[in-house]
Amino acid sequence: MEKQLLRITVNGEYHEVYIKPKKLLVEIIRDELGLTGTKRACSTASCGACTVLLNGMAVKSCSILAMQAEGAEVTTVEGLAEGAKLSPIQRSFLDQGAYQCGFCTPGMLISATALLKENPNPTRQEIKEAIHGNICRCTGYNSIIRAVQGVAEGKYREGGR
Amino acid sequence: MAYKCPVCSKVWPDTLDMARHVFGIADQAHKNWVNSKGLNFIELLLIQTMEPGNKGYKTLAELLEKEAEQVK
Amino acid sequence: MKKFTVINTPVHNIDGVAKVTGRAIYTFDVKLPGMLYGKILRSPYPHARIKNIDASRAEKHAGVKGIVTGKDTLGIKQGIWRRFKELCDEEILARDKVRYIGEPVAAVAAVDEDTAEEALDLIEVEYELLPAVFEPLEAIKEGAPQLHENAERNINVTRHIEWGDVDQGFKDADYIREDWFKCSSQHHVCMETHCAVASYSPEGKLTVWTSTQSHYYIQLLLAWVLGLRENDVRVISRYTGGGFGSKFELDSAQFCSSLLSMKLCKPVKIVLSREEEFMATKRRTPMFYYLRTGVKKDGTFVAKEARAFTEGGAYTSMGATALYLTGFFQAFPYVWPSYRYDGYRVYTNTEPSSAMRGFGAPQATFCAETQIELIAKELGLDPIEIRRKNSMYPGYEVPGQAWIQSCGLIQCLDKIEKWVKSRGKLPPNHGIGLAAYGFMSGGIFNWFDTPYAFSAAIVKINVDGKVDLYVGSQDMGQGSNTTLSMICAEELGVRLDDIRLHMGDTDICPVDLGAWGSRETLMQGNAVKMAAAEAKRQLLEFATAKLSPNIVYDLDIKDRWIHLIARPERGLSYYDVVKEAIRGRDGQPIIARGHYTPHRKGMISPAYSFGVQAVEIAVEPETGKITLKNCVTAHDCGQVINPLGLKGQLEGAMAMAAGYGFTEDLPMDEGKILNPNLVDYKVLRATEMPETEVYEVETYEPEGPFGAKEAGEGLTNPTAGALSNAVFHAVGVSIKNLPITPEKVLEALKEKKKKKEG
Amino acid sequence: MIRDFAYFRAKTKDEALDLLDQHKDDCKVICGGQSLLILMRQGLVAPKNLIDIKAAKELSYIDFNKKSGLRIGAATTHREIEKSSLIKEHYPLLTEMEQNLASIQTRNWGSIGGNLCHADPAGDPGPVLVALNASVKMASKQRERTKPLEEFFVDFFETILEPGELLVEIMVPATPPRTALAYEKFNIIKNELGIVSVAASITLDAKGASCKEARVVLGAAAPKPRRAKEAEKLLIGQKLDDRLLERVGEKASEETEPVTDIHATEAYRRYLVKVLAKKMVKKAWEKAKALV
Repeated sequence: MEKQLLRITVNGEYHEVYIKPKKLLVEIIRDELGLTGTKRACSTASCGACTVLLNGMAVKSCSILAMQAEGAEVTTVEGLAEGAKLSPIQRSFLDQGAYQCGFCTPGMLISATALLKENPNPTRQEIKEAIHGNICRCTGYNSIIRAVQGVAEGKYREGGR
Repeated sequence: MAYKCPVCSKVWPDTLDMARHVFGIADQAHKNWVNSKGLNFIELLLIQTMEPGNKGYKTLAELLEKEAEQVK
Repeated sequence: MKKFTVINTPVHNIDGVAKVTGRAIYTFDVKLPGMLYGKILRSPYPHARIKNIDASRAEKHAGVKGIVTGKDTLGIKQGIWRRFKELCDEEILARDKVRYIGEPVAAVAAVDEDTAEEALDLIEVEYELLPAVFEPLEAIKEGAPQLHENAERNINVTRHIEWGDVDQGFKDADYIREDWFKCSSQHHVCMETHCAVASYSPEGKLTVWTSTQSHYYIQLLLAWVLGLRENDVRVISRYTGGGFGSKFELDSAQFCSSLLSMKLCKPVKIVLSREEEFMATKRRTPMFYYLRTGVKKDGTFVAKEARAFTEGGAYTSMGATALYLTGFFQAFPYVWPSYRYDGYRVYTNTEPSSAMRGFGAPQATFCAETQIELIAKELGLDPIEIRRKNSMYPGYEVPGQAWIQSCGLIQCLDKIEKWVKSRGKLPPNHGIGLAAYGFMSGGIFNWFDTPYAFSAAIVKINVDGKVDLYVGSQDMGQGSNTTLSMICAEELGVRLDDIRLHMGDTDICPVDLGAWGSRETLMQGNAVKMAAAEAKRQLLEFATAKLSPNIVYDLDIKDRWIHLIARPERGLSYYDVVKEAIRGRDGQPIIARGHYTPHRKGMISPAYSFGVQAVEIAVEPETGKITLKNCVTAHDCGQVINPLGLKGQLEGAMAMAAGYGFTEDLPMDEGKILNPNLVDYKVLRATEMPETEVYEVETYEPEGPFGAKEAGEGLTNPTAGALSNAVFHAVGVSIKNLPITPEKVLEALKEKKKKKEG
Repeated sequence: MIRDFAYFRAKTKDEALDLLDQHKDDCKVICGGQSLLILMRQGLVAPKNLIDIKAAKELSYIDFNKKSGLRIGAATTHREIEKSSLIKEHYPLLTEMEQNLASIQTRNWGSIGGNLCHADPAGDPGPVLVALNASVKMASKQRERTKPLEEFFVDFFETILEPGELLVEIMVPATPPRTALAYEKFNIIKNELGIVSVAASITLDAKGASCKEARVVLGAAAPKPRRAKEAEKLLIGQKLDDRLLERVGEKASEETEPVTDIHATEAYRRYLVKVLAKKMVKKAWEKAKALV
């Protein structure tokens, strides 16, 4: 099966890659572009570890053909911080201990980022529903919910770490 | 007064403890010894759980009482 | 000066920034030049003899680089219970016989994963099917298919624990109750599936990156089964994407990638799929429990007889340990004047059952606490009162088993009682159930037969005052890296950011048995504290010489200030002393070692955590559906080291344990797991999480570093029991068969209705 | 593992129909692919050709007018439907249904058309849209046809779509006066597929006293979303009371063909259908009453 051209912008970097059309978006992000922050933990679109922003929307990159992201703008966990300056949600995750093994964290951060962009003041229930698609086996979610609330409360509005 | 395991010579304060050791180790050597004395190792274990009153262990302890060498 | 300058202050984990920026490199992310990808062919049958394996077609498949089968192994039967040869029964790559669906029979290395997977379909395995058996109570019957030659009636391990005069105890009892319970299985569901990258070099050195809870165990087991010298095997595990008890035994990814790499002298990566993870790793041990309990009218416990038949699956794994611990914790956390336990682990043609967070104790606690609630009801006693009346206490000795030094159970009961009262009268079909529990702080047993200390640590102070801390423990997310760094900083009198921790590499780290059985805080923590204390002693020698204090003055270091304890203002900068000390030692950095192995602490563990959990639920009577409302835990883990980490551990344990209680299960048909994916296997999601609250009850554990002991694993023990008790109080039915599904609740409600009417 | 396939990106509806026509003997259409890619990964589906209509913007729209009702392009995402103020105003049940469908990630990329074509009897849109009396427009290079959604489903994961045919639009008539609907699924984990689900639509007579029209649609209780027609008959001309609800529930549960699986036994599913049918009919009825 001959490869086809994919043009995609990831974390602000434009790429042109030739890929087999059966390749999933997550495979291109991890294997072709070497951005291993984005994880995979199931093959049934259940766990959300592969969540990335696609044109600003949270999607599961294991359930999208890379070819469907032609011309799209993708943001992965590596794209959240500006250099050494962590984004508010990243800092809040640290302060709340909203991660343990850290394997679901990249996907969680992306889901939380998408939520806060759309709804800067979510209720506890809205936060729960926003991360419903992301499984975390370590934390029991409540610290993650507190982390999102922390950002919503404006704790991190100005200044970096 | 203590007892020496007839199979591996490990010393135990009493024969019920030694019975625990024999069932616990449950290797071929210990199994064979019990069976060679006319008891059925597995049956003893199953009796222990199927019937109340610690039967399996008591029976084995009685055997050991007879067979095991006493040491100071 | 306040008591502690570092510990007992919440800090985020030292590897937190790497984790929230996606920079943490897990084994799953490792990519080496020229790396090949492996896939494993697994048995589709629960019990079969392998007559022949023909891989010739697969070998010819374009892109395939190599294939291994049982023939390529030394055929060593391995296991963690190395002291007991007959309990080392798993070859990993089966040579003659497969004993469960998913058992590996061959492995392929190819240029990419898809090619390797295609090749699997081309390998022809000729099986002779054998009769199989799946239930422990079937497997011990006369004439049942036998899995292992030396295991008559498929009895794998037995355990007997006894103290006091049980038979007399029952004679003295006013009330005796008998119940059967069925504890289901559960899967760890680590987010990072088992995976390994093995790289064998022509010099005969094998390096294995892997996701593990114990690089030391994996190093030894690999060396053993591959016929290599221990220290020619290097195991590296910097980040581990969850463990929960599933990652300290040798697994098929580690073994097969190593075999393939040794055959091809190329790096080989194997990542188990989620389906393989479910079908062919390990799982929580399912148990059938019989409990016979005798109490006095006033609720005083007098006698307990417990029998457990555990579904062992095809191999021993760590299931033998679970069998022992479930028997011990069946009597926890209470004073039983007499107790008898008989545990039988039975081989079945199913996925081996083994260690999982709680290690047999959640099963025991579910049964025990559910029964205690029923007894309290029968005798018209208050559920908290009956627990308080029989609670363990500091200084209590579990006859012949354990010595309880610190125990805050009573305080925990008081706090929970307050909370329950504060809830007032609940709406209809709501209920609060509680369960008391305890857990160990690392196992004393050495069935693995290591000649090393259980834990060891090295501290090295560099000229700039930066401290290199070398530990053998494994951080799989529980936060031990941070806890240990804090212990080191506190003891040495420096700050957390003065510590640079090195872990997860057998080439540079001292030996520790690994992160299981809640070992790290107490055991590795003691080793770290000892090393830090020794380094501090060396520093103080110089400081004393320099300060030349009056002989009655003792020195100490706190927050980088070396001073006279009685006159804190008189002192020296830690940095200056370090510089001069090193210069004074002919330029050698200060190096100190520490180690810990428990001695004279009984049979189980040097220390025990305690706690009580209350779970509030709502039951939908017309469907039987359960909704979690609140979960409150009072917890005694001795001195808290990192409050932030502790809270996360407790909340996480609760979520996992609640899943065990009412959503998670591994139904099987003829040994085939029917839900090997995250669609059909239901882990709790954020939407199901109730509000959680944690009350810390601080005690001082003399055996623990700064008085600390276990936290985080023990909390998987109470939730299932608390849930079943909550259902009991909400709608008046007691479910003795996990998980507590809506259908079971509904059935029980119908039964109850029938009884009322008829 | 996903087998190789030839990939074609259709930018317009006509391009899509041309491609479908060329490859009708062995092709699959992908839009959101949230279900399809899982089947392809499991090797259950392995098309030689894959036609991607995600980029065909003209297949993604929501419009409404009071007379003809609602038209939704097949490629419209669940999230777009969930967030549409038009739909929230005129078909609040659709909004509610979408809010409880899978995860946000899935709703962001998955399409309503894809969901219907996947024809999972446990899917949420099926029962709700049948209760709303929706119909679907299918097009091929040769012709265009419209069918009631009820008839679109054939069996487990099977529809009446013919080779070369594409689902292009979902049409929902304007809701008749004094009509209200309700939908609920039973599950353990929120937003996951229902163990069973029931949608009900109740139209009251002018006086708002008795039931003029009724639709009771069962999900995950048969090989396809099924109307409990006998239960519906029981409602016509009747006034609301507990005995009626009881009989409707009974009937509905008789009209199911549930299966036993690891999530529930057949008996429990039947029972749940009864519980939910009673609940939904009552809920819809009371909502309708409030409109009078």
